[in-house]
Amino acid sequence: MDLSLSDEQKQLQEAAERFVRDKYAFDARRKIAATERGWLPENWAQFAELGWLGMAFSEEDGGYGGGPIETMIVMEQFGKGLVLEPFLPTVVLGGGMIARAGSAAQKEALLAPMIEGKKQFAFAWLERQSRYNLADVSLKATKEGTGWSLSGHKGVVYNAASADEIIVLARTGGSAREPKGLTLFVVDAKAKGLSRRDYPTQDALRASELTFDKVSVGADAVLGKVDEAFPVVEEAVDRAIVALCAEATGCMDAINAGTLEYIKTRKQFGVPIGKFQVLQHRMVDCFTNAQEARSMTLMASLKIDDKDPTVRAKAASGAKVQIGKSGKFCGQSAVQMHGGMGVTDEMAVSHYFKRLTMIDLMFGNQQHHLTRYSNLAMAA
Amino acid sequence: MDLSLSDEQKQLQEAAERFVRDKYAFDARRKIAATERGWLPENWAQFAELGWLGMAFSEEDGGYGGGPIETMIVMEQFGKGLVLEPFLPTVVLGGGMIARAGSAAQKEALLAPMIEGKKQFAFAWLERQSRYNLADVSLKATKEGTGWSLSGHKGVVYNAASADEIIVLARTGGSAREPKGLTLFVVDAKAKGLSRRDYPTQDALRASELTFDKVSVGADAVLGKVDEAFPVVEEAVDRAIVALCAEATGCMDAINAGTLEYIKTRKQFGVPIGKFQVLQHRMVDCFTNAQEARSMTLMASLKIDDKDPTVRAKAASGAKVQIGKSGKFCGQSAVQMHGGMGVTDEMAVSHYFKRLTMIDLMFGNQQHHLTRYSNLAMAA
Amino acid sequence: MDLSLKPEHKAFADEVRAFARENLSPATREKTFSGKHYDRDDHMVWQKALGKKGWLAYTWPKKYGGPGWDVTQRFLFENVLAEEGAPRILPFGPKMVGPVIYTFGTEAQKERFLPGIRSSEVSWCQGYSEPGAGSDLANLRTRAVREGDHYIVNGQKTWTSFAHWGDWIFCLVRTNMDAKPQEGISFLLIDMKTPGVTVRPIIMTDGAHHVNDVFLDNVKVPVENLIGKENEGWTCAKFLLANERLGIAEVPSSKRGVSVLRKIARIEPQDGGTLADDPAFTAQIADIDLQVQALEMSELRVLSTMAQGGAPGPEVSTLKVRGSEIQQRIAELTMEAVGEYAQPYQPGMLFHDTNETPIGPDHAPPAAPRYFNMRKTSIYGGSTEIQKNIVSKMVLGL
Amino acid sequence: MDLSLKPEHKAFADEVRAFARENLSPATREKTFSGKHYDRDDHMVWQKALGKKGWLAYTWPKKYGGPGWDVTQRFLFENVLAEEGAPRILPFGPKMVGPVIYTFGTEAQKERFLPGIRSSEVSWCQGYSEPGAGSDLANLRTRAVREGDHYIVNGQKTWTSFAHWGDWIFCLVRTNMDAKPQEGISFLLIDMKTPGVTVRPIIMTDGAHHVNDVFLDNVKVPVENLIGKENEGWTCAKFLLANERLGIAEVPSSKRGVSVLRKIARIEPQDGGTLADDPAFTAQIADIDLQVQALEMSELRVLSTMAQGGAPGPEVSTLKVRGSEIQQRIAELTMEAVGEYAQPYQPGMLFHDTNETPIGPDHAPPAAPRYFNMRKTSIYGGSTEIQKNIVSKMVLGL
Repeated sequence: MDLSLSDEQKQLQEAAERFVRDKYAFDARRKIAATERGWLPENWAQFAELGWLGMAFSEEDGGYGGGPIETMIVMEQFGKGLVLEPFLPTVVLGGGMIARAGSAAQKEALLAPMIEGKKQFAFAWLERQSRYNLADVSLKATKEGTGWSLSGHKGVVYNAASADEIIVLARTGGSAREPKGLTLFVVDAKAKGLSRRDYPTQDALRASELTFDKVSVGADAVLGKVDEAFPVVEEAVDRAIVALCAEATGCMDAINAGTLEYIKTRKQFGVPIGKFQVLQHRMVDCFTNAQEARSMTLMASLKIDDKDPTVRAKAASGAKVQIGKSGKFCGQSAVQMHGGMGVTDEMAVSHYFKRLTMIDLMFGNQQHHLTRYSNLAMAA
Repeated sequence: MDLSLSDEQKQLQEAAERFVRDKYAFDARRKIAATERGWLPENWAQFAELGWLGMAFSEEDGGYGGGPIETMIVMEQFGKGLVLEPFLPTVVLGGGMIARAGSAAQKEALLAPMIEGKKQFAFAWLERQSRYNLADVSLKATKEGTGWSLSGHKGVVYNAASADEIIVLARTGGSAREPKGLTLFVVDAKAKGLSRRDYPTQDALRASELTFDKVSVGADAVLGKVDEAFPVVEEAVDRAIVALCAEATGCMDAINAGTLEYIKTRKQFGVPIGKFQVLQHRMVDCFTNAQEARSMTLMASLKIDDKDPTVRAKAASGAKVQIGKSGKFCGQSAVQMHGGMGVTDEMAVSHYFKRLTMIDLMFGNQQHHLTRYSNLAMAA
Repeated sequence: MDLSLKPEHKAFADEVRAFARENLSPATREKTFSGKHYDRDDHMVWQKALGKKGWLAYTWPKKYGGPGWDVTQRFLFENVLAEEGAPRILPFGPKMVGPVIYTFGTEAQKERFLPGIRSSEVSWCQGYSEPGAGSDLANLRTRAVREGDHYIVNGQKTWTSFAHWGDWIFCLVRTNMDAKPQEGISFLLIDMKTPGVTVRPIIMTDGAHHVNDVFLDNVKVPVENLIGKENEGWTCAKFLLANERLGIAEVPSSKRGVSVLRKIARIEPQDGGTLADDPAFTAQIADIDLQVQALEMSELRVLSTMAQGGAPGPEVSTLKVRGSEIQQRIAELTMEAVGEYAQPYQPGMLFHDTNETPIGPDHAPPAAPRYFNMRKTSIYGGSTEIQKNIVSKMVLGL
Repeated sequence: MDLSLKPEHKAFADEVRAFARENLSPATREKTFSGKHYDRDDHMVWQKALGKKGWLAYTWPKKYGGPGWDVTQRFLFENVLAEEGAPRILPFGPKMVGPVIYTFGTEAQKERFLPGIRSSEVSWCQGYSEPGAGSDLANLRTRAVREGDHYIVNGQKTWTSFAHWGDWIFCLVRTNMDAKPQEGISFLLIDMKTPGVTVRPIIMTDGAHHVNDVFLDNVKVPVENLIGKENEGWTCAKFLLANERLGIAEVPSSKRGVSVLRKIARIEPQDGGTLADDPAFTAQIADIDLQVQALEMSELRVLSTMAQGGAPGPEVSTLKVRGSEIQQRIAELTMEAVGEYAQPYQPGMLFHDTNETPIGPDHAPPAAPRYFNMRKTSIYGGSTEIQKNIVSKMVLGL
């Protein structure tokens, strides 16, 4: 057992801290959020240069041989700055699935340029009826000559407007909600028949509704095996969950630090409100919650490479439950302790609160993952 | 809408308050609990004299024409004093079922002497496997000539050792856990083949395990209709639940008052601990919890006579959820605010805490009744 | 004791319902049930209709032009309107300054101000909070200096709801700088059109504009706009706060919220069925439903005591505390019911009439913004912490 | 970073397990898993076996006769013993007074006292709390007055666990009445057989006798029993409390508690199946299971920092707070799993060996008593409120 960071990991942490400090002051972030794209190409280029886009991939895949701990380190800092660049959809989800399931040719064509910062991805899995069930997919891919034709709808696809390729989860067989019969396709974002409705999300990210109207792709668009995508997707989503958890711990650190600072300076009845015992204890509870979130995220990051999918799934769900709970506690408490200021757009606190709230809703909320964990734990 | 007590009800309240004040000081109660019977015949005689044993029954049944509000008033005061006399099993459950389902002869033979204080009852429904499912009954009653023969086991039967008659829920038909096919029998507590193992409960009441080994009863022992007891039992238990809720509100009032007094006088770091804001707010939360418990109990008491069984069931379950939640909050908080003293046998607080805890476990805990309420509310 | 209604009360409820159905626009109703923001007209058209009927100032005694209803009538009025999807009556005129004027004002003031409040022809807003003061209300710095038959007012008010719609503002101002915090305060009515009054929007976390900063820069206010005596405004302030706290629990709208939530659960898909099939979720609805019932019954118990001549004591603070927690929880569960589709931010659907179709189901666009926005309920009107301080001190004697 | 174990650590865990299986009596194990009370022999036989093996004072450095284990070994030792159903090591000797003696004591004191602690031949108890002092530890009134080569001690200690089994008691006493509360305190070792020492049981809410009042009436204590300098005992006191707080989270026994709870859920009948089929209940188990994991990982993070030379800071207070909440919750869920059969009070099954069969299932008798009793965990060792005060001040700077 060893829970200390290596020297390289410490350097990575410092570099990520520095990036956030330099580029993501509150007002700077507001300006980035207001751009059409919603993120800055120059930041993305810097990620490539710093090696962050390839750090978690094996050297044979063209990466730098790191893993979930490196992802955790960077995502945590991204959380502190509420970073808007599409690292999760492109690198963790898109890159992760290609590395796991892609052919040599696909890795060459997709992963290598992604690591260089030249390709971005989006992952389209959700449909109106899916809620948190990854297998509740009805967008249909039917054989068409040697290739496939895709028709249907996908919703809340993060980064679809900036992505070069959309990785689409489609039904090629099986019945409704059956895990068997799902296939991943890599679809050119500009493909004929693919239309988009773009919008910002509550937390200033960008997502889209996608409509596929007989979108034709070749046989080489299939990522992994036909009908066998579900385990790939489940693993990729578990990894994305753990990365999100790391982001959330960064958000919690930032919101707690801001609130602590606020209650030390804000005066009422002639004293700083941080002198009131009720706020003191609530602030302690916030820090305890953030500690627990960090602990569960670390544990999940250390277990997510486990060969046993049950170990992996339990670790991811367990961490997601904790960050759902802790994120809500820290977010709501921070707003309350900021008083009226906490519900305005002017203060950073409301933006962290929104992000923490949205993280809970992504890939299954606290309740969903508690049930998932519970079922796995009782089955053991 | 009118939520004020009538003059008679106010008098009843005062009389019950007076009884508790005079007879149930903490040390007096300890002595009563230590008697073999666990309650005092002289107190029971006083109940009869004061008319409390008959107050909730109609005049045609020999009662005094009151109802659930009268029961609520008395039970609340009993809660304040942790009164040990078996009012709930005898009057609310036993008396209630006889009044609802009994023949004229049974009322004559059972209800009238009960009102005079000359008969006590116990209600045997629970079995080892029942948990909170009133229909999960396997004690079997088989036809034997014109009468019946009862064999099986009943558990945690309150007041069985003092009761003159045991009212037994038995299966006369239907399959396991089927509501249809249940029948109530009135069995002489000294019947041949009926054996008892008596014990105190956590909260100093008395209960027993009962074994029925071919206990023979006549046809006239059937209370209500053969195979049709379930609605009678469900209603009686709902009424008992509401009475228990009233008792719990009394417990909460007492434990809150005691804790408030304690934190006003107990000093630490040179000041009464009630000067610490965290304890102040927790104390406020305790009072709020007790208020809500009182509100839900009152509402349930006002709705328990409703013709619609769904209205009745929702009211009873709703109140039970609230007192489960409030009782736990007040009980745990009181112990915590009493510090080490709160976990000793010496202080009243631990006895109220135990009673509140046991009330939650009786006839279905908070979770059970939340589910019951939820199912009824969604079905509407 | 009895929870049932007498026939005349049933008839009354029917009358209120018929009135609401006739006078509420479908667009306004739809906003209520979906949780979208109202615009000015939604409020004003409805309030003027109530005013015309004599029902806007429904808590007032007959003497001052109110209907003089009993507790049961008020209860029914509020509940029926909530069920029918009426926007809440903006409280600043009819519930706040109106009772202050008829209790503490002169005959001339009553004649001048009460009719406009009753009819909703004149809109009011509240100048209590100041920057840096928060829940510590008495710590106010806005100054009014007497010059002849006028006060010259300088200072800043904040968190002023609907100041951008307001014709008049009632303000707490300091008229004696040397007195203790709660002394030396006066209660002043200021015409928003007076030179020197400036309103600046505060944008909420969901992008909404409800509240404002109000700057008072050498504002000249005639002395006849002073309510009560100079330096005795704290009496009016406390009276107003006690009135405010009672209705602020918002039970009728929470009841509606629970029923909307159940409806949404029956629509939201999950695993081939709907969310209504998921006992883990429906149990959470049941839990908040029961919390609403407990709060309503607690409020009725307070009202019943008041009807018998008791005054609402500081224990109504606990109703406010629980009422805000409940509103927040309903908003939270509604957002969770919507799930991933709560993520798109759709200001077009929230604030304006638009012909676009919403992203996700109709109930999706306001779900998350409402959750964010409802955090304010445990802050405004005296934060939860302040309310508990009050109860601790005034009720428990700690 | 790595959570996996090296081969030598795996071998170590196997050795500990084999030792436990050989030396724990089946009756003791059964009490652990069912949650019944241990008697004196359960503790002493086991502790003496550990002592003989050199494992009782397992946190001690080699220099003082400890095994000198690393963090991973301690972690494994504690977890394996908990899994095997060992009673916790009574901390008063090996975890409390022992480290104080080898840190602050003279060579003579080390030679005299440490062997008996390591072997468990001598039992210790703790004389910290006093009536009326509670968590305000420095507010103590027990007085020690120097007379020649003795102190004469007068006063009362309370909440003294296992004083009725104790050979020696370590006490905080006031040696200077004029100094500030935290000054003028000394750390004194007192032989329980000294005339004037009287022990009176305090009966807990479940009827158990664990704790006591200890009366000190003109007790004559040789000066050589003073640890550290006179009037500087607060240093020892603080050192001891920091050590105490770390292990007090009781993670290994909570892990066992969760697994026992799952076992009970698979036995307890409900609706023809078992409670394990009820998702509302199993979700609650999952929730506390995850809380235990978070606490364990937080503790490991602290230990990892310590292993690199860091000291345990006041933030370990939060581990104590959460550890106690978790123990309480496990006890609560276990009681709820038992349901109506938690109601019979069965002292025979709780305290004694008896041939009676229990009422209800085997796991029923301790369920409710344990729930009542576990409320103490958020009170002793510095209440939750005190711990949060400490973190607020020392960590957050509030």
